[in-house]
Amino acid sequence: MWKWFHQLASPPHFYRISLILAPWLGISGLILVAYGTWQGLFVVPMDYQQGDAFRIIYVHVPSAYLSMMAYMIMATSGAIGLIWRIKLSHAVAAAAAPIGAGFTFLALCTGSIWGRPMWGTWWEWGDPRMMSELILLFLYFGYMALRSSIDDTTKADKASAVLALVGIVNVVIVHFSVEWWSSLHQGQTVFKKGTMDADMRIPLFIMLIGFTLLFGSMLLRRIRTEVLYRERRTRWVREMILSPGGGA
Amino acid sequence: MTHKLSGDNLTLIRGERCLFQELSFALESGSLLILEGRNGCGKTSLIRAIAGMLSLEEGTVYWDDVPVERVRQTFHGSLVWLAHRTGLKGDLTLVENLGFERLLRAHSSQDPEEVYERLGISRLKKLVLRSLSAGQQRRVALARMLLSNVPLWFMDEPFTNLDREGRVLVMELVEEHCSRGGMCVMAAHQDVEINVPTTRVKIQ
Amino acid sequence: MDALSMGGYGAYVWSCYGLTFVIVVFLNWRGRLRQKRIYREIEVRLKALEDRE
Amino acid sequence: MNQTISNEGQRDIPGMFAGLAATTKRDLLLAWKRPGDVLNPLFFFAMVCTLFPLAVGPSAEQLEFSGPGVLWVAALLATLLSLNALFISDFEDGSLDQFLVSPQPLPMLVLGKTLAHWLTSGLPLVFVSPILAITYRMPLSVVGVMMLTLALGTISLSLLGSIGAALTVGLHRGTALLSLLILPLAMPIMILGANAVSLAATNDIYSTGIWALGAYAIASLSLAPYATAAALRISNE
Repeated sequence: MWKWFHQLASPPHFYRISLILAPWLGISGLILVAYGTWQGLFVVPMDYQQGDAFRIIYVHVPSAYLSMMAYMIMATSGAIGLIWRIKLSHAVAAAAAPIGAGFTFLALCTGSIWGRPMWGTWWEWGDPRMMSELILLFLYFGYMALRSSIDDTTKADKASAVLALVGIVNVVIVHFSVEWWSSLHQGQTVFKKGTMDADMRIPLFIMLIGFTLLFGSMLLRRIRTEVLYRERRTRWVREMILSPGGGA
Repeated sequence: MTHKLSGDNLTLIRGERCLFQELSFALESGSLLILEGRNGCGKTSLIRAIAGMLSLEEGTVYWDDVPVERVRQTFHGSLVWLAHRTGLKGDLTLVENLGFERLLRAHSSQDPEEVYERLGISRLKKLVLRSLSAGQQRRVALARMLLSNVPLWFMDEPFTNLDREGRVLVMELVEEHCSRGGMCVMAAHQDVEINVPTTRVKIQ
Repeated sequence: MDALSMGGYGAYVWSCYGLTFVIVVFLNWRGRLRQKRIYREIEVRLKALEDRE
Repeated sequence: MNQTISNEGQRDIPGMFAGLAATTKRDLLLAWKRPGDVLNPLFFFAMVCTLFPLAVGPSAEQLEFSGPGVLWVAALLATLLSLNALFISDFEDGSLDQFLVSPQPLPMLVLGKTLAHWLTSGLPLVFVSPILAITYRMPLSVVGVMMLTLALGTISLSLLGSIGAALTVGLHRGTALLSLLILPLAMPIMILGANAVSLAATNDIYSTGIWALGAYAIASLSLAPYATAAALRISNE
């Protein structure tokens, strides 16, 4: 098991595997998302409370979920890189950040657009989820800014891993503190936790899986870029690029 | 009690460049290790790596045949560090600066006054360090080194900012330290001739 | 027409799906762009090295 | 000078609390010699508090309502301003190198520095804040609560901020970056502090906020020095 893991974590091996894996993930993700979108937009009956506006959740929930997942991937792989000094995991962390920031932004926008007809406002300061997402976006910005302002890659890897770990504790605390705060100012929860019917839930699951697969394929491509850049002096990169087929 | 400092297969890559590769050395009590090379060739990186301030790409530094990560506190308790940036506060006086050091590290029982006298800084005791010349500040850093009771001296470019007299003094101090069973690691870009068993490591 | 208006919520629903599409495509495009750029850089450098040898 | 080297490495190293006490003492002494570094954030604090009524109008109920929030935001920004200098001079003059190769545990030395930072930035803020609070028409009973929240909150701010200061030490654009890194981390502290004061002002139960701030301070007291120490080792490579 350990040996297998080490083999996978070796850059050339990973590069080859991800070359095969990424397109499959991308294609299957696209198919699932297309099917889920069609279901979500046209097939699923509308919600009796929210009307057709509830269809937004089919893109909002997956992007919110991916924004958190990308951060988890970023922080855990950063920690693995710090503790076991596996170089590949730092490349994973570096690759996950921009995608995570993109999905966080998307989750904020779709949440805000959903809030307009539902709450009558584009932005609800008292909602813990929106606030946590916003802070998460700031954390992503801070992470990427720290990374880009350190020239030495090894140093940037380690410093940003520390930041990501500190930030992960913070996201939890922000959520609870905003929850306390909004309970003072609102008196009631704005989000009603409705139970979803099965025929509404299944497309959501399909969307979640589809988005995750798309995310996976994008992540693999970016990791590959990172690996290529970090290993640019090594023999295997040289052999691969100068070979007739190339490796793109 | 004799000590041993050794490095095995040390490799360090900084940014683009590989500074040194598969470098090994061993140093026993009573001897001197000189890291030689032109300016900017990675001597400072090497000496910092040996002292445990830089993480190496590969290789291990051993203190008494134990990897230093495992005995960090003992290792750092056995060394004193002298570099171009002295680590002394310009806003504090000589006595205040050295008083802070005494709280961090094991210190020798000898009279500080004697040490100040020998280094020619006893008249400067009450002055704020900022008002001293670079050479005088260097001597204060030397005083800190002498007052700490440790076997291992790390000296990164110990001769900068010193006049001829100062350079001779440093060589004498190192000689004395080694003859008393101490050991010294030194990074220097000029020729150093000290009458103790010396190992030289050249960095390209 | 019904599908477009979404019971009066059309603007909100469609803008969300549109934005999602834009951002996913944008992220993918940026990833590809960066990969191409890095690959080209390394290729050029390696070719230059080989020519010198 | 004829004595032989008897030391076996760690026998006569002062204990770990000696390292904490030594760095605290040294930094307090330094602050004493350069009072400007202590006073500037205080002036900044007072000025931000002055700006606010000028911007939104001096009506009494508005000031009463927004007082806790304004004071807390100003305190947060003032702390941020003073955090910048936490490690820079040590980095530049080589003291940081000395810390890294000292036998003392680095988290303790860092804790000592952070403690000194709190004593010279957080604590003065706590004592200056009543003057400004009174201009915001805050009743005396609430002023006490505010001082308590500020005291607890600035401990956490100093500790969290030290992580950011350690991560950005030695970077060219460190100042702007530090704010970007620290503000999201500091947000919960401000939420808890400012709202506890607001609750006290409306005679509501505010103890939840105080307890949460206390818990936050204890948690950061026990965890932040390790993160800061790790960050310093990385930044000083």
